[in-house]
Amino acid sequence: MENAWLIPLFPLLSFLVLLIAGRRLREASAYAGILLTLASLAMSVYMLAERFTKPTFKSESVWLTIGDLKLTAGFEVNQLNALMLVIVSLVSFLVHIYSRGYMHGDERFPVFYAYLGLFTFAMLGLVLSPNLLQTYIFWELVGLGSFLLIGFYFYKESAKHAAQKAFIMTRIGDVGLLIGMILLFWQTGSFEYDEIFASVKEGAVSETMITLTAILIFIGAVGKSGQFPLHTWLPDAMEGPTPVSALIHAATMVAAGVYLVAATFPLFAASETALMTVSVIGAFTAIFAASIGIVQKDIKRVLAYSTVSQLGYMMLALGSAGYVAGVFHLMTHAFFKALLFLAAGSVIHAVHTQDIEKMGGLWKKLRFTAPLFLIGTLAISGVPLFSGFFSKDEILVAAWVHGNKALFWLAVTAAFFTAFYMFRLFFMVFAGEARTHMKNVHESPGSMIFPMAVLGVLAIASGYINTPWFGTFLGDWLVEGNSALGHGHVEGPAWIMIVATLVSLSGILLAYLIYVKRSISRDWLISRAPLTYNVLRNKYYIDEFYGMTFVYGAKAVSLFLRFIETFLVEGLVKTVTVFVQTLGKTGSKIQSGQVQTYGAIAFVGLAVLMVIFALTGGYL
Amino acid sequence: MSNVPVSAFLALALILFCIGLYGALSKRNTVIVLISIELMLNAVNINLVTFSKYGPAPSINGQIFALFAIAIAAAEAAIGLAILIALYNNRKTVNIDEMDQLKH
Amino acid sequence: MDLDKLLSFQWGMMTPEFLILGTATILAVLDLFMPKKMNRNILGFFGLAGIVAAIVSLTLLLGQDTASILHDTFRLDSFAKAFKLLLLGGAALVMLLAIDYKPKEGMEEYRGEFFYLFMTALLGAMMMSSSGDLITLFVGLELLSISSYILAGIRKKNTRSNESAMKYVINGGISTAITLFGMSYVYGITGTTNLREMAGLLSQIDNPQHVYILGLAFLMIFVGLSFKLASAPFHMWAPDVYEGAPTPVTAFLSVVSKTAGFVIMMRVILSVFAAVPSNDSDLPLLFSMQDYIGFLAGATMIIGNVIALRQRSIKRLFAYSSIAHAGYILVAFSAMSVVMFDSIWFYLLAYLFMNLGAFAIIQLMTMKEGTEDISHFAGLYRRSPLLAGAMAIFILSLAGIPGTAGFIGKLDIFLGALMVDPAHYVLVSIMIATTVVSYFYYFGILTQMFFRPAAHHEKIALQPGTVITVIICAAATVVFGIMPQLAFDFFNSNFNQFIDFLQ
Amino acid sequence: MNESYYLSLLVFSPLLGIILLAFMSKDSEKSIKLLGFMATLPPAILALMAYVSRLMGKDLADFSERVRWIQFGNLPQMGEDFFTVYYELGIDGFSLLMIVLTAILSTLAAIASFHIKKEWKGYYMLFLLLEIGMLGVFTAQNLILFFVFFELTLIPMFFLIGKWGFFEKEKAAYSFLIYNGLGSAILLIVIMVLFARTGTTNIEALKILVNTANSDLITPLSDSVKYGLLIALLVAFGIKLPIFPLHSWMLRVHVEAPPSIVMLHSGILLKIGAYGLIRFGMGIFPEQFKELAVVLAVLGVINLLYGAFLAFIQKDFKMVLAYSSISHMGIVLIGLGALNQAGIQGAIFQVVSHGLISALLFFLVGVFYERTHTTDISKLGGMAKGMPIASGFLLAGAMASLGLPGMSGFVSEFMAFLGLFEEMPWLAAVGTLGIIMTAVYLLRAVLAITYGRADREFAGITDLRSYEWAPVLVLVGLIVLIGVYPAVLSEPLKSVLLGLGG
Repeated sequence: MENAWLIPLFPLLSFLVLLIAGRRLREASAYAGILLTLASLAMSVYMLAERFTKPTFKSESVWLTIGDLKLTAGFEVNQLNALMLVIVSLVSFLVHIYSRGYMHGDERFPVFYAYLGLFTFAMLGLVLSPNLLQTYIFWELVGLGSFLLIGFYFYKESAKHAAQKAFIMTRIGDVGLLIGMILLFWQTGSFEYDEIFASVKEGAVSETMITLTAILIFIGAVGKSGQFPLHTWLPDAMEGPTPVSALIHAATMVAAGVYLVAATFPLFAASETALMTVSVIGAFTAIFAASIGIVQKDIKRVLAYSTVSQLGYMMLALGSAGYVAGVFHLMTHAFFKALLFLAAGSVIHAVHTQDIEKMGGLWKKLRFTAPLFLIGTLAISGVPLFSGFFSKDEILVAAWVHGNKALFWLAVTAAFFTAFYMFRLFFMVFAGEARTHMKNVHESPGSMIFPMAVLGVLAIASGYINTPWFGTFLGDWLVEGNSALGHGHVEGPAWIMIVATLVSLSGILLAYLIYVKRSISRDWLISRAPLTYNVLRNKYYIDEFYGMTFVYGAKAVSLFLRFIETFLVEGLVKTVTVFVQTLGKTGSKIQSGQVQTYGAIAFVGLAVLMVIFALTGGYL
Repeated sequence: MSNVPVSAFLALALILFCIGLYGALSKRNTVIVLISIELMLNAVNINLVTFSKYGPAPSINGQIFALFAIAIAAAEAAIGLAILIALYNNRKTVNIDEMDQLKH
Repeated sequence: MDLDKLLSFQWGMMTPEFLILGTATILAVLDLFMPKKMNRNILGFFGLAGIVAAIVSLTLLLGQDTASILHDTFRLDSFAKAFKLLLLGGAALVMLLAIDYKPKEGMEEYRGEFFYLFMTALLGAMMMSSSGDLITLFVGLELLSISSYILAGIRKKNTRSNESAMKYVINGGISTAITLFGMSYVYGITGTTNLREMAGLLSQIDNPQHVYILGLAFLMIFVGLSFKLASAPFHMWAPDVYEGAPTPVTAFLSVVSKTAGFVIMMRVILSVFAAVPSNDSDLPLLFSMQDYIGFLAGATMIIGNVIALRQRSIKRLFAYSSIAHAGYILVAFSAMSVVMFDSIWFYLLAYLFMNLGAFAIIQLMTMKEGTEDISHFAGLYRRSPLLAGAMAIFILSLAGIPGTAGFIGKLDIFLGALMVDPAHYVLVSIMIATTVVSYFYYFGILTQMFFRPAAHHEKIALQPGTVITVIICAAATVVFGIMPQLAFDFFNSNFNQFIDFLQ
Repeated sequence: MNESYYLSLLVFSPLLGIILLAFMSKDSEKSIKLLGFMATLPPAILALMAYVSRLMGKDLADFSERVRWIQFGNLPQMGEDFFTVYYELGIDGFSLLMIVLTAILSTLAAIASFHIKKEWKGYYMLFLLLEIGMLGVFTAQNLILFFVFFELTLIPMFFLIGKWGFFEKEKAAYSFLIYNGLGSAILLIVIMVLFARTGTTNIEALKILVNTANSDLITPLSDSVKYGLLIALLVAFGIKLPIFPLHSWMLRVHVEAPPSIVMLHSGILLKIGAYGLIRFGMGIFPEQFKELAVVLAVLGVINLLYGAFLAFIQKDFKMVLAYSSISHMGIVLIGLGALNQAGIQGAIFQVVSHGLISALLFFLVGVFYERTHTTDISKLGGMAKGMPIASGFLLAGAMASLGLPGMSGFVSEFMAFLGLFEEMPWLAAVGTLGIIMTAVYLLRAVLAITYGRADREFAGITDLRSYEWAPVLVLVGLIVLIGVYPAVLSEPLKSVLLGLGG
């Protein structure tokens, strides 16, 4: 495990090589990227395997000396990291392969692979970080990767705005994280996770401070994971190439927020308020995003809102002390959502549009993509036997057991919505007949199908490592040796599973009725509740609200400051200048050329001095 | 003579000085201005001579000083008039307020 | 006083004065007998030679002990030596300029007079620095003044020259009268005109009324003498006279005459009033007058620098600038610190070079262009890089930028003003603030020279005398700016802080 | 000890170039440029050698040199050193860093100056003079010498702005001159008061004299005088830095001066303000500085936010960068205001880091301007199409500037905030708003230039030329190096930080 630090370096190498030699390699760049990511994947798998038998490994050295303070950098391999390493490198590897087909023919092909390398490096680095500072560093670099890839089609105005928005919105969260970690540092004297947890455990940090810092760190997570109210960037981020959406905005980076909360879980666990905040925000986001997802017409946006919603689920899990549930869902979600995105990419690749209104009847034309998409949809909808079913069940149980029944029912409702809109999507894309004329619809090349197939398998299989039926292997392993993380598996009432199944099936049924059988009008919502529809369609007008408040607010402040600048700062200078010049003008006017005036002034000067002297008697 | 107090001489000198100054600063004709300056210098001479005779510490130096002052005042007046003539040749005026080519 | 007595005086002490006097006389006679058509330049060089000879003789006298002759009316103390060196140096450079001065009209026939009047003016200034008696002081002062009046008006056909001379005479007359009026009271109270005796008598004065009168007399003398310094309130003649007078005369007035003004100021005021006990404190009267001097210094700096901002004529601009510099030196004077003498002497030294250098270039340019407007400096950098570079040095020095003598001079003045207790914070602040204001007009000239395109690209024919002056001045400005210790060491080893000032 | 002239050699080595240039024909453009560039190499090499020898463990005190220079007054009774100003040069870790920065940036700016279109001879002579001034400022060991070099930078800058600048160059030059003249005037008052009261201007000696009770002064320095002096220093260096509301001159300079000069101006000259505050303000008046730290921190936050918000609405990219400089100098102040080790080190890091970053950005401004003849954001756009590499570096510069980890900006920003959060958490929290705003305005501007629709006008423009690669690569390399391995800066600073008490 002492070589774990090499894992992120492979993608970094890929980044550098492609940056320098990319122009010459052209599409061969893909091989460099794929091979190097494969190396990372191989090592990650090896680390994971090793971690089963060996204890946590941590290695650090001094990075920055500030007087007496020594800040360190290093890496740590524990259960959570090891798992994340595999997830990240696997998805990244698959996306690398996929992109070879998807990005074929793009003139900036090498750049794309370079950026992928950069992102993968940052994400792997983030996962390996043993302390908050390092986490923060990679946290931001991940954001950079995301920014670059969202803005990959830089010549599109929308891509530009999306990239900018993504960077800024996440940065707002990052500042929360920054403040939180600095406050923690001054409380505990360290950025190291284990030392912080130890201090918290000893009670060296006050209750309020724990709550405050935990919430601040959570703000960071909110930004990255697209939780309400910082979620608006994530749907816009779909401007990036689809493989990017799969890698960054579904499987890895957006999950980083969840990962962060998981990594600092002992801190959250020490404050009921903090947990409460996490769970409330999570649950709210889950239902909130799901409701928007119902009416979106862009295939990727639907998936994006579903991502937001699912991330809310994970937060809810963590907030309900369901550490294992959160991480478990993170993993399954990574697989099935990546699958969905890749499949969606494949669809877009085939039909060159993202508008689902224009699609339809693709089941027959895309013989590989369609079933794989269906697997993903089933998994996310929580249909039994698919991975999403198990992880979602785990979350519902955690929420129920933790005690907040309102949140539980919210989560159940969100599950219904999820099933509904996912199948709405599926049916609209694949079922029925094509709604517009589409030519040259063809199945994607093997390089794109293969990664989807792998993910399809995982979307089904990955659920079975932690089930109430066959054993909670993952859960037990994750919390091993760390009591602060709670129990590996939470026992809940069995009816929850039944309810969850029923809810998801009814969601599917409803979608079927509307979009396949057409027994319920598609325009039901539009005609019956146009207001609600418009609100949903416009994403609750949140973007507009931000536009009106923050953007205009900042502009207003700027204009106000410009006012100060012009009138106060410059005005002051102007006043002084004018004063001096007026003085000069007056002086030169007195200099009238009349010699008698000169003499008079000299005399007046003398007289004044003498009068002063005479009056003061020389006692000036 | 000796009944006249010192202060009277000094006051006379002061008054003369002021008249001279007033003249120098107010008359339009440059010749009168030059004469007024002479008045001021003569006021000084009165002072010097008074002090040399009745001052707190009488001495001959004052009178010598006065002699020098007279001589120099004469030289100054001569120069002044010479310049005035040159000016008059060029400008055809002796009015001091018209000499304002150079200003500001 | 018989012949023996007369011969017993150490006349050698007066060699420099005799040399100047002799040169002046010979020049006058030669001028009289020289054919009208003959080039008078030779007279200028002869005068220059006389000045150089005087400098040499003065240097030989440097080691001589302090002594006085003619009943203590003529003193050769270190103060006299130090300032005479400045006067002579300045006059020599002015002479070089004067030789090259060939205005378009109204000068040619008087060039001989031009040269020897410089000599007599210089003689007056030298007498002032050596005099130990009010009478000689006064005579020296007037010799300088009257010569300068004529010099200012020497371009008889030029109305501006006439006018400037007239103004100069009238203001000069008034100032003389005021000074003398003040002096007459000082004489009245002490009964003597000898400065040293006065100091002795005044130190025992115990009548508060007399002290009071002396205070008034002080103000009169100070204001009267401020005419020579061109400092407030008697500064207003300077711009007009500087503008109208021939350029070498302007240079002479702004440097030599001003130096002489400071000489007489220190002579009279320090020797007489430093001795008078004050009515209200243990300190001499002079110290209670510090605030008045400081006030006038401040006013001078402000007036000079602020009005200079509006000038378009380069000579007027330098007139105001020279008013401002008088203000700076008055700051040193009003502080009366232990470094007062060094700082005034060094500043005058620096001022001599930087100002004369600048005037040399101004003379060249104004003669060439026939106008004094600043805009004719435009593009000088292209037309003559040497002149532009030298002018830049002078201007930077006048503005007090490090690396030049002007900076060190200012530094020394600040030091003096701040080392006394209570420190003159206000005065120093005014000085610094006005210095910054002065950047506006000084750098305005640089802007013209370097940034603006020239109206035409005619090369400027350089005249040897001017070039020599410029080179000497530029070199000195830089050398004393970088290695001021040369001057300070010379000053300290030869003049030893003027401790013999009153002995 | 042949090293005793090392620093003099280092500081005055550009003089060689000036002299050689003086003998060149003013029309041989190529060779003048080449010579101008070559002349910046000796100081760069010497500076790097000094840096390397420091890393090898050499004592920096060995570099000191001291020669008698001026003695004011002649007061033998008061001792030899009294009122004597020495020509004394020396360096410590901080000044070493600044010298290396100066030397490197000068070399790069000399390359950037290849874009200059006229009168290369005068340009390079002034440029080298400016370099002497800047190097001197950081080596001077007494206040007067410091001041001399400080002013020495003023004059070449005036000319460089006024002659080779853009449209309103003369106004900018004047603005620069008057503000800085005022700043240095105030500085001079402080220097002279200290000199007059203590009889020395040596910084080390002053540290002791001013802060020891009953020390042997000519006239005692009361506490109020000390406060007055410190505040005056703050104003003097505040103009240079610049601190709100003393900044308006600097905007003009940033906009009007040629980009190669702004590289130096923004990279080095502004930093003299920070250097002065740390060296003199903190060094000579530690007690009073502590009291004023809050004020500094507040000013820092104001600067940070004020600059950021105003940068947000600028139309000219140079204005954006100008306000961004104001904003970033706020971080220096924040670090100083924190007055703990983290804060001070952060401030110093920021000084170096911003020097590199702004040099990079302004170099790129020059590159873009040279091709497009505009820096108006609305007129540019989609430059990543025609100039992908330059655009990429511009983006990298912006990222560095907004404090992206892995680049130098982050390390300094982080430390400054780390420091301030210990002392004044609320203020620091307000300040973090600046971090967000920085991202907002930089992305707005940079993306508007590089991303978006490509303007047809700019089709067919060339990307970075061969000689333009060097500055960009060196700067980015250094920025990343500091960001990844900050020990390159913190190592030489170790002793400095202990000396400042922190």
